[in-house]
Amino acid sequence: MKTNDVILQTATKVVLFLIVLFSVYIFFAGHYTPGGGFVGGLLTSGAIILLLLAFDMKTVEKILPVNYMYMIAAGLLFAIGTGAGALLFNVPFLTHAFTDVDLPILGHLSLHTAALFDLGVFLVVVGVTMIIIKTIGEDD
Amino acid sequence: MINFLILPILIPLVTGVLLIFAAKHIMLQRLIAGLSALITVIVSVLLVKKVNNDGIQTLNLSNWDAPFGITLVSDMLSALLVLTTSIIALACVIYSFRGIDEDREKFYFYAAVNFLIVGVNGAFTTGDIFNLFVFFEVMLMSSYVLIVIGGTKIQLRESIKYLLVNVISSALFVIAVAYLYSVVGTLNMAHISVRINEISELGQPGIITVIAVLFLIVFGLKGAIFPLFFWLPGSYYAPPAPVLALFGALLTKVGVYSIARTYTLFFYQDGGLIQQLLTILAVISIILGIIGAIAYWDIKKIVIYNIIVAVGVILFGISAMTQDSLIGAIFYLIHDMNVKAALFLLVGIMAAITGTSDLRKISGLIKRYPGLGWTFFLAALSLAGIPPLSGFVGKLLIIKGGFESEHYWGAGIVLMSSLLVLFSIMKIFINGFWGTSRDYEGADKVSVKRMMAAPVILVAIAVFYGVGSEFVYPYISQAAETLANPGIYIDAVLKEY
Amino acid sequence: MSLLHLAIISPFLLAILVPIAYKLFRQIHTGWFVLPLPILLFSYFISYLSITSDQQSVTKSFSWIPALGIDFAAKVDGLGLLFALLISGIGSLVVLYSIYYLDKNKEQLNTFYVYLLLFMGAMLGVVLSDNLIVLYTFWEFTSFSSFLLIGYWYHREKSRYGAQKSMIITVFGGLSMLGGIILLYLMTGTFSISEIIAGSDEIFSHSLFVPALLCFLIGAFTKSAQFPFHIWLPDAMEAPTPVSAYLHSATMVKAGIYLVARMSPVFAEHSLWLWLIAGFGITTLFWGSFSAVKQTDLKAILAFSTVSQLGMIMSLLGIGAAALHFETVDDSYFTVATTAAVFHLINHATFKGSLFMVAGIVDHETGTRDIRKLGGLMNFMPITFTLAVIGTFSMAGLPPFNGFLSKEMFFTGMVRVLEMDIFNLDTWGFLFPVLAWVASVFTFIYSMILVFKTFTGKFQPEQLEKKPHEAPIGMLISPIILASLVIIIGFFPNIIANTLISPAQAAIMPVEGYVYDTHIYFWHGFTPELFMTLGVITLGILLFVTLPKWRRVYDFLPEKLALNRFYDSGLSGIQHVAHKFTKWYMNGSIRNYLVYIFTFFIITLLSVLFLKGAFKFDASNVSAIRFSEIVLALVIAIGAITIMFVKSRLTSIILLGAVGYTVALFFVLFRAPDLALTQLVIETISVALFLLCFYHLPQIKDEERMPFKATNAVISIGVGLVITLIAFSAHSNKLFDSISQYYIDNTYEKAAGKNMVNVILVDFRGFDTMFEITVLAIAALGIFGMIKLRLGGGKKNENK
Amino acid sequence: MEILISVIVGILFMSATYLMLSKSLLRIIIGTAILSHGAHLLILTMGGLKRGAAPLLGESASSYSDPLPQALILTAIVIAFGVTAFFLVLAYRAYQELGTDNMDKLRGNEGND
Repeated sequence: MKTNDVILQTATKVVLFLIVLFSVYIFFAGHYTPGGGFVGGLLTSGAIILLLLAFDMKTVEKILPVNYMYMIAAGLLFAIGTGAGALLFNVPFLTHAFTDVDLPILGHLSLHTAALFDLGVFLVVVGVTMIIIKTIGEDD
Repeated sequence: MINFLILPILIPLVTGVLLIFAAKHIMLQRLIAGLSALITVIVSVLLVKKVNNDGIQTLNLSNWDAPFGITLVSDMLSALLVLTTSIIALACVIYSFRGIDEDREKFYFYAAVNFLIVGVNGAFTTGDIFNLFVFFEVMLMSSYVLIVIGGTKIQLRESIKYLLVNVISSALFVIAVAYLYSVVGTLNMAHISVRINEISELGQPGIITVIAVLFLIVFGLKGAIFPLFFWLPGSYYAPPAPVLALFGALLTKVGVYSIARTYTLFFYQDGGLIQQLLTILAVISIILGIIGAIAYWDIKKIVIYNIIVAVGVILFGISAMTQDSLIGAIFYLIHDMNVKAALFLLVGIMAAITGTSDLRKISGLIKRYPGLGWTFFLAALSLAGIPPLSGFVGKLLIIKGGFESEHYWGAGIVLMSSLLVLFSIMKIFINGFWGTSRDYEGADKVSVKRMMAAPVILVAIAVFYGVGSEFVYPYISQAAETLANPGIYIDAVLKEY
Repeated sequence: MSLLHLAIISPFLLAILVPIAYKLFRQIHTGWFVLPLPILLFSYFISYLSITSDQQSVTKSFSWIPALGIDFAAKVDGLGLLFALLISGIGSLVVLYSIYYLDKNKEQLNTFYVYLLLFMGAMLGVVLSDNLIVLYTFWEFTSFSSFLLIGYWYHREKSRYGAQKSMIITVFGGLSMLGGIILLYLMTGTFSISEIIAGSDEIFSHSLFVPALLCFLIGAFTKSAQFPFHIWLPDAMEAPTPVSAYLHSATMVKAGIYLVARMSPVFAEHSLWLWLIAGFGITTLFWGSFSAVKQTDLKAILAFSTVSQLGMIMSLLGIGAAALHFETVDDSYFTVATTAAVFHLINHATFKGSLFMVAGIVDHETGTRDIRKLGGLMNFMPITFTLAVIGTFSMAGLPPFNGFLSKEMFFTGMVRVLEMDIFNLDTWGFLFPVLAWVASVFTFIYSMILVFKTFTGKFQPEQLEKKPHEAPIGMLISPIILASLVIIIGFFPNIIANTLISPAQAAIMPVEGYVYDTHIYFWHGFTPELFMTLGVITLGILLFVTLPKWRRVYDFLPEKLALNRFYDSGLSGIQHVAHKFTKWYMNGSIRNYLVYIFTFFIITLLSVLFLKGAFKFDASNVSAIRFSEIVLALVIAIGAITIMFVKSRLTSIILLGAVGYTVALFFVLFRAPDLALTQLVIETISVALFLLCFYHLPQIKDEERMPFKATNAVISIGVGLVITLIAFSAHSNKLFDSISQYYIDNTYEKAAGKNMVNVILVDFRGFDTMFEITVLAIAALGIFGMIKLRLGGGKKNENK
Repeated sequence: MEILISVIVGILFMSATYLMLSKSLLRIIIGTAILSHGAHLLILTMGGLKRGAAPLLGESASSYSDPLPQALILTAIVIAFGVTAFFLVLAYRAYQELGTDNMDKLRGNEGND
């Protein structure tokens, strides 16, 4: 899927940036408005796929030198770890904690372990989607 | 530690993830997988002890009170099944060190095994009907991976069938949960029971019965009862021995467990219709299973069809619904998981030595492999329920319960099924181990002694389980008591409800 | 655990040590390590005689599974002890004999003695257990140890066949007996034989009584090779001869006799019991003796002889049971039959044991057991010949041997059947003495064949593999001891009358406060029995001499016994039919499987839906429909229906996408923004995947035939219908409020979120989510492995 | 509305069943995809449709639609996605290895005689 279309590539970069931005927003907003780890992760991988379509596999690998299998494992560890943290405090597994903090510059923030959990979800979703696309893509 | 009961799920889960990182290092993988399986066994033993001492263990995940969050429940039944699963997992992992090719090991074999155990232990432990679905999916997805890994022709072909049937059953599971949710508005299993109980004073509403039958179909597809078992013999034929052992020992039993759980917890007030249906299906499963078992001259097929027989026997015990028959069913369930795993591993060794699973091409193995032969002999007798080995007490109680509930024909068929089970399995012994010994190509490459470790452990357990029934009995009867009195389960989960 | 228990399990313990001894001392025949045990056991059991002679018993109990009422209760009474003595006594002789019979350099002695010890222990367990489950356990043990013994020369086809046959038939009987045990338990609430006997009056009229009785009889008949289950016994002769001597003279086959005797106090009140036992026994007696005459293999003659003799003992037990039925134990009118049964049991063990050993010696020294090749051996093996004469004459019922005495008593018992007035026995009862007499004639004939065809007549050295000579003395000791017993008991029967026979009788027919006193007379005067014996001898001699002339009678019968053929063809037929049948419905076609599954789905659900009156249609609780929704519904319906008929793969995938996107739009309409978002993205990726994977696949061909399509259509419509109908009913049956209100109330307060769906996903039901991503991760592992690992060796199919 | 959607779900199941009974692997997989669409719609319907605002707090609604079924569906969708992806790749590999996508030719009879 090699293509040298400069316009497409430039456009892709712009769109990619937008999508990633959007997906990050979606990811963080998830607790309050529609979104969350899934959608965020899917959108991000959508962006990477777009990158794949615009450039070739090698280029993308150069830009994003990620072992997606490890990414999946790391995501899972994140999610499990968030839950397993509860084991240390002898509260039920996956018990979340949250607190509101006021930071000087960022202002009012809600720190929530659920967000860490959702990050795990995000990583797994990106990793899985990429693994699927990549392995099939490489096989062709 | 209140989180104790989640450990048999969590340990394999973390192990599975770690094994992804260790994919390229086979020795490291074996080390991690073996150690973790061993730890899981120890933890499960402790869990059984804890349940025995302190009663049913529950864990409200994320600290939300039942029925709003997901609750894990370890009653004795679940704890025992978790223990059995862990032991079988350990045996299969040990066996795999020698019994599976390195290529498969590199491609996440151990990780998939661990995830499978996550799913199975989770299904045994969860107290939430939708969460049960999720664990089913974990288990199934791992089984898809295990059945197809290696990518040989037969594996690919049978995987398609296996996948298709299970996709359908999953979809049916989802709609069954949807219907149930529509009627009772909750997902926590204890809470469902309470609510169904509330409306069943004047008899269980028809819609609940319909949903019950739908659940029976869903779990029956997993548990391989008549007429939902067609997929099983072909699919189980495809994967290598340790995978087959895991499947044969665990997967169908999860279906059986789910039937036992839901039918004793939710759907017990139906006034006989479903029970009758269950009895009939169980008996037909036994008959067709036996017919299949005596039909073939293929060692794998013979044992595979015996899975269906066992499922029928256990379900018959559950459907008879007397205290004896429930105890017997649980006795038999655990026995069968253990001894099926042993048999599949032994059959795997036979196939590894001879390079075939066609009994007509095998003979005289006992001359060179007496240990294998006698281990097999014991396992075969266990399977047929010959006292004092492990199958006996369970079968005795099931038959007793069957007679008590006046299912004379059914109980008689269960009784006589032992004969044909014995015939089918001794056919392997008589023809495969006896007879003139032959030379097999490549037999020298097989390290039989090392592969024997796992089945020997399992058969030793079978012997102990039978001879030492007295030690096991209190646990099993405690497990059956929860089934017979759903109130115990409900009180444990919904403490203040 | 008492010494008695230790005695019972000592053979098992020794069995563990045997292989070690075999390995360590290869030069010493392993039998020498085994021999002391049965001798020790025999002397140990002798010490119990003082107790049982007073017709008392000892019980020692040991908890095994008390939770289920299963205790290892060992009870020694007259009956049990008699058998225990036979088992250990004959056991000692057999082991001694085997030491000379089996070559230590050629045979696998370790396995042989392990099997033999297992068998010995199992038999002791059977006869000394007072708990039915324990008895059953040992019972099955005897089945399997004899299976192993019969299959000892496992490379022989016939050994395997015989082993399998005996296993199938005896295990069948064992299971049936287990059924009977469970039925008895349901009636009495105990597995203890003593307790059951004590309470047997109360269960007599129970509806399960007769089924239990039948179950026990099947167990006993199979084990004791009663017609028509006797077919396994001749094939069991494939075992080494010491084994045959052991199993078929004194032990295995007598377990069935033991069972009948043991359970008589429970069941004998019912006339069915005595009628069936006596009837089957006499039939077996006749058939066995009749068949024995035509055999040409020494061991085959002995095998059928055993069948016949067992039938005789069995029928005697049946008639003796009449004493219990009529409650006339004390007048010895019918009890004489029981006395005869016990007496003959002992006698049979002695003469049959020695005859098997004689046959073994002949086989061992000449290399054949075929009487057509044998003859004239008298001069070469005089001692063996003498032993054979003693054994066969006793078997034929000739004085002064012990067989004569019990045969006389047997006739007495048979004649007395005429006096019974149950089951039309007053009319048909005469058959018993007649059959008994005819069978005795045949018994006489085959006994004569056995001894005279082998030892007299023409010597044919060219037919023999070896040059015959007398057996070594070691091999002769055991049969000599047995033959001496034949004579001693023949002359002094009363040695055992009140030490062994009466105590056994007291156990078979216990009557409170009644003490049996047996006295055996040599001379009864000119009774009908005596004339019957004379008749047997006269006609027997006549027929034996003229045997070649009437032997053709047997040619009219099919070459192979019909029953045997029934077993063989039955077994292979079952397997054949099973194979055909299973292959027919398990044909590997997933479509067929799905048709079965869906049909079951439709039929059961529909019938339950209407049988239970569950169908309900309540439109009052539904929300309004807007126009846009109708449009969407139409789109999705048309999409779903069109896709069924589309042939192009691209169109199919596009239509699938259309359906998916419409679902997403529904989610929007139904206030599920998260779902809509997710569905949209996932649908996009899925469609991309579909396109990617199916780029290489061929076009869909329309190759389905019309009937197929019709079935498919019917089933699909059925499935859709069922789903919809249940949906109506479930929706119309909303019986409770959902627990969801809790989430609505607490999402912000307790979980600090505003998007309820997301909060449920990561918090309330975060556990689900954790495993849902696990599923995804596993899928990724699988996909990766599937593409990268190809053990099948298949290459990419580039050109298709 | 629930009635209409129930009918739609029925149609989806019908179509899915029909497709799964056909011989072409592609159609079968499409069938399973439609099957899960049907199941997901059914969950939503069974939770009750349109009883209030979207389950997002802060829209000052008096009532909200049931959030629980939505969460369940989300889980189910993701799982179904994983399964479908797996199935697709399996079909792709099976076609490569076995050279056909016709289920009739994929019966197999190992150990069947």
